[in-house]
Amino acid sequence: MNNNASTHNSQLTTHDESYNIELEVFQGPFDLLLELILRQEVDLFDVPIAAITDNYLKYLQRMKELNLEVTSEFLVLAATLIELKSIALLPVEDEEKAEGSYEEETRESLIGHLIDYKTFQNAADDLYVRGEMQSKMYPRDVQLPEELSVSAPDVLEGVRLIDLISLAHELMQPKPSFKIDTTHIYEYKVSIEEKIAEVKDRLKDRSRRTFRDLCGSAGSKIEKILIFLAILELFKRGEIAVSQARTFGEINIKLVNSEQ
Amino acid sequence: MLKGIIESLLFVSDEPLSVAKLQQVTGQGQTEIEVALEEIKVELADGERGIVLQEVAGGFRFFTNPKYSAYVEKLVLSSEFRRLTQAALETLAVIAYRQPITRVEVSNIRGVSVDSVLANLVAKGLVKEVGKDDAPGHPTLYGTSDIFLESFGLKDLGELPSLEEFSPDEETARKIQRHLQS
Amino acid sequence: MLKGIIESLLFVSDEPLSVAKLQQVTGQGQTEIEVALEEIKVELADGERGIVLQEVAGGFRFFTNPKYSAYVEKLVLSSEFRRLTQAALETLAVIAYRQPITRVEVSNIRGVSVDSVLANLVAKGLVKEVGKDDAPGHPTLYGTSDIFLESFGLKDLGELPSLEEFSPDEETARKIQRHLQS
Repeated sequence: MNNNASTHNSQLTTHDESYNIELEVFQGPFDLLLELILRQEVDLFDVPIAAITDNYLKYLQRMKELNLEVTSEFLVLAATLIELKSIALLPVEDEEKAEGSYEEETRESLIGHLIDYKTFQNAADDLYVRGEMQSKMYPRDVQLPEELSVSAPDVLEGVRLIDLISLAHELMQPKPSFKIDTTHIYEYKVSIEEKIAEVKDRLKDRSRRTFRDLCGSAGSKIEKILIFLAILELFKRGEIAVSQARTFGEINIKLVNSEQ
Repeated sequence: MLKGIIESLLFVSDEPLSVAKLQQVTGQGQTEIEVALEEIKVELADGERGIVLQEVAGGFRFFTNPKYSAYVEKLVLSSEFRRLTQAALETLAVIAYRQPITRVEVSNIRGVSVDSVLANLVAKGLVKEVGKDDAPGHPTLYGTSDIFLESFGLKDLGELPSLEEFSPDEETARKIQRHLQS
Repeated sequence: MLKGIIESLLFVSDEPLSVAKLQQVTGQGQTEIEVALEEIKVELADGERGIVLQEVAGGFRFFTNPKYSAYVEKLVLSSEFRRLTQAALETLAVIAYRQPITRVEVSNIRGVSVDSVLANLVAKGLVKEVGKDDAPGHPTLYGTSDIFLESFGLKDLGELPSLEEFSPDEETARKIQRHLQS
């Protein structure tokens, strides 16, 4: 499975580079994801979600390099994609892949959301065409002929001078800059490599730990995902052994110690 | 005669005139007004005339034929077209089709925070507060304004194409499905 | 086609248009313009139409047919006609205190485009062009009119209370405060 994924990966990477999509400011994470999906004109009915995830992350990286705004929403979607990717990397029994699984639900909801979003994007295009047409049509904003404007009701009827002054005063205040306290927002700086080291440390500390135990310390969804990926990686490298006594039971993890 | 009266009223008015208003000023019945308006509209609709009659925001108003906009702009101070950003258009589309709607609901559909875009649309008068939601905290509900209808040449919201017409085509939907399969 | 263009120009123009001006905007010769104007005039001259074309000092201009003046007056006198919008009031307030001021400067203060609002204030006679700025492109400078002074019972602009003296009352101050905190 792992092999499969990486094969697709490399194919997609070469292909993608030839597209050379211009980096623009995307109207949000769905916009970016849609762009990636729809520009991938290659007919691969089994393009793994991993490929989309990789591309998406690559974009975020380039957006950051170009100092484009990467808001937290982009990162949340990235986390969701990574989550789907990591689930997809696990060997799954056929019957477990049945509908209604968590993975299935997440993916269905993401697909539904993208389709909804695309619908509104199309509606926005329609509005654009209408607005453009209307902006070419000029109404008549012309003073009334004098004989009429004399008898016309006072346009300022009911407006007091004090009202006008209040308005002027308010409008001429220096614009308050709505500063948002950003001290609680920080960049997530931990890499998978660091998590791998951390997991190893904790396993050295105590030779056997459960999966639940290892993930229990995670503060955020993305951290949990990183720990999970770290465990997968360690397992692949053969550095840890994983065992599970029964279905849905605790997953025990221990270091494969070469010295022992 | 009634046609002439209505023509002169539309000519001096600086806002769309509703059928009710035209009834009130002319003392004529609804049917007569509607027939006269239709006649004026048809006469002006040959595509070559300088003026067109359009129903916007619940009333009728004369506009210049869009075909001649280049000349009109040469004469009057060319209004730098208030081109809306893609973000503003998307937000406006969501509000137009889902109103009344809260800020958070718009954010959820667009996948990003819409605070500043929404504030800008309110400042431009295209979107307005229309009430409070019953949900906890009673968030403000937003809807589109008459200025919105006028700016996009719409008689009323019913003139907007149904949202179903904008569903992504089959190929797009298939692509989305396919690419998110693991 | 030329007839249509001229119709649209006459429709939006605030003043009589001379043949020379029409030549300049359309790029057509004097004879072509004159022929087109004559055609428009004849078409509108059947006595029943709402709009008539007249040659007045300085050029040609559309007027409402005098036959229907009673109806036009009734419309103009109806109370809700010509009421100022909030956007118009704000624009007026800025111009009153910052005149002479360009359109772009007003936009900057209000944070939105003011094109149509400004045209409307000029049309209502509250604001007028008072000169050209020295800046590149020599944008038009706007100021308030005598009608504006009269409406507020002011002898001259010097009688406008100074803005500095004016500080918001407690409630307004509290509102702003609350705004900043939320």
